[in-house]
Amino acid sequence: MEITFWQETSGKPVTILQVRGDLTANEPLEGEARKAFAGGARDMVLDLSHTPYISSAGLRAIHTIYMLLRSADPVDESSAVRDIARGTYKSPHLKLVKPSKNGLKALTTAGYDIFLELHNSLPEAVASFG
Amino acid sequence: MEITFWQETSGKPVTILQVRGDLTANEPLEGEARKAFAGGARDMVLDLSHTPYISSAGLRAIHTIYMLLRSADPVDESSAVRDIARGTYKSPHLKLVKPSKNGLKALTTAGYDIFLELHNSLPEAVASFG
Amino acid sequence: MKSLTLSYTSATVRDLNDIREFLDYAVVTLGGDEDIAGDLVLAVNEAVTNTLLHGYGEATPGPVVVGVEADGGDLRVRLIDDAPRFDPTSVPPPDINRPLEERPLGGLGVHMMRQLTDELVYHLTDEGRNELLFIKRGALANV
Amino acid sequence: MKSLTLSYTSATVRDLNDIREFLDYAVVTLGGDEDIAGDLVLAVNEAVTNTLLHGYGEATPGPVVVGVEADGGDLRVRLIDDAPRFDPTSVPPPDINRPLEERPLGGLGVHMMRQLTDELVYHLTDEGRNELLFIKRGALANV
Ligand SMILES: Nc1ncnc2c1ncn2[C@@H]1O[C@H](COP(=O)(O)OP(=O)(O)O)[C@@H](O)[C@H]1O
Ligand SMILES: Nc1ncnc2c1ncn2[C@@H]1O[C@H](COP(=O)(O)OP(=O)(O)O)[C@@H](O)[C@H]1O
Repeated sequence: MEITFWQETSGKPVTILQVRGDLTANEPLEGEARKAFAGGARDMVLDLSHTPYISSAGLRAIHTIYMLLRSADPVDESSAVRDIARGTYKSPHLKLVKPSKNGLKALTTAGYDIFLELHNSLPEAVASFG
Repeated sequence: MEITFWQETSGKPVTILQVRGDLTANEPLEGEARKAFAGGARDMVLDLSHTPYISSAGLRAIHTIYMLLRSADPVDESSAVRDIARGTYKSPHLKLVKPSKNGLKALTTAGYDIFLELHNSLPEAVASFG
Repeated sequence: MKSLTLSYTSATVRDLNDIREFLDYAVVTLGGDEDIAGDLVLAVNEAVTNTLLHGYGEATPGPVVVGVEADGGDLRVRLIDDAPRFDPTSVPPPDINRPLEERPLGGLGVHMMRQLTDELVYHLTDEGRNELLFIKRGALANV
Repeated sequence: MKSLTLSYTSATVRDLNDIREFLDYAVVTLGGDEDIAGDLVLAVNEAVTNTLLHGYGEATPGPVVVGVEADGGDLRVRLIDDAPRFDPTSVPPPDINRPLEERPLGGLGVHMMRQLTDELVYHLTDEGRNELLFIKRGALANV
């Protein structure tokens, strides 16, 4: 597994975390995300389009990043609670680019596809931050 | 395994037996050779360049074809005996086009490479009949 | 019945990659399709990971046997280890309908094993080994 | 030690293709190179063919187990069957220096098994099964 991150700053600054290879451990990805977060990143795209395989450790990393970004947005808390109650809430600060079929299986089995936005491409995911 | 045979008649008529795929049974190849022989074929090239794998059953087929062609050339018998004694005899009526590394292993393990001409290409093998 | 087995006298997490590749190879060789293979790779990878991390402990390698069996139309993966007795089917399922902020981290491995198989059967062998069966029914219907 | 095993309760000559593919896969997975794999595929294919044709008889399927084991630097293939007791290492070697016209047809299978391995060991197991070991020494020296 190889993880790269960079920023897109044409619109709102968005940090892209790109995973290449199987996502079977949580530490490396969490580490990179924490580094980006420490550097000020508050909106992230996790690009899983080059990730054939995601294990539960990979899911844990995604969950951790979600919570990290969530923790930095107290304003968001109240509207989130409302949207969650309505079943319309999707994380505004973390978006995913769709993994392969097997990777997707892991996400849906865990119910993550319901609570995280999945995009078909990286540009689409970046643009979704508006 | 797929076996095709055809004749080249620009010079001396030569029958080409081409094997595609693993040579792991003796009957199909022997059958085709007998058919060609019954049709008058007396000089043959066995093209093994598309044969990744040769088993002892394949070696048996080669041996059988060799004996078949040998049986039709009584004139040859005496000079053969002389050349065999000298260690310079190679079958004048059956030539092989070299198989892959693994196929070659089977031939050399059986010592067939000493008694049968091996050529690097089909045109070379056909031309060797003069 | 036809089966393929991969055995280690002392496996570690570094072997997980090979185990996943073996599972994919074995399922396809036995006539399962890539979809079935994908499910079983995901499910069994979780179980072997648990054996290595929770069962033996990360620093301690131990025996692991992964067998893939074709039995009629069914495909079965048999996972055997010598770690302390542990029955994953006794782990309560997580509530995956709750939003992420209300869920504990982790605890999804056993859930994936269950979801991705038709049946997950645990039993302790006569020799006191953990044996876990992952069953896919009718996976070989077209063979 | 790491090993991969392919088992059949009733194998036939139609399974030889899969057995060769399995051997190639297993040798490479255990760290052997393509050359070693090629030798073992050739050698073991001959033995399994003999088991099926001479041991059980062409029309009768029977159990066959092919195990590939990494043990230190050595690579071993273990072939087990339930056919009548037969020790291939007792077959006299053919004289491959004689020209083809002076040789009998066939009789090269066991010769190939011997030539393509460093050691070929037969033994009858306690359960009365034929067990044939194909050993390649130092095949994994670089692992
Ligand atoms: N082989 C095992 N031996 C002992 N305990 C285990 C084993 N497998 C799982 N467990 C326990 O069950 C829990 C749930 O496992 P799992 O669903 O895979 O999630 P996770 O491993 O992410 O915690 C683990 O946290 C662990 O406490
Ligand atoms: N598993 C077996 N059971 C009984 N007889 C066998 C077995 N394997 C080999 N043989 C005998 O040994 C002989 C030599 O075998 P081999 O060298 O493989 O050549 P081939 O099979 O071409 O005759 C066979 O012809 C057969 O009589």
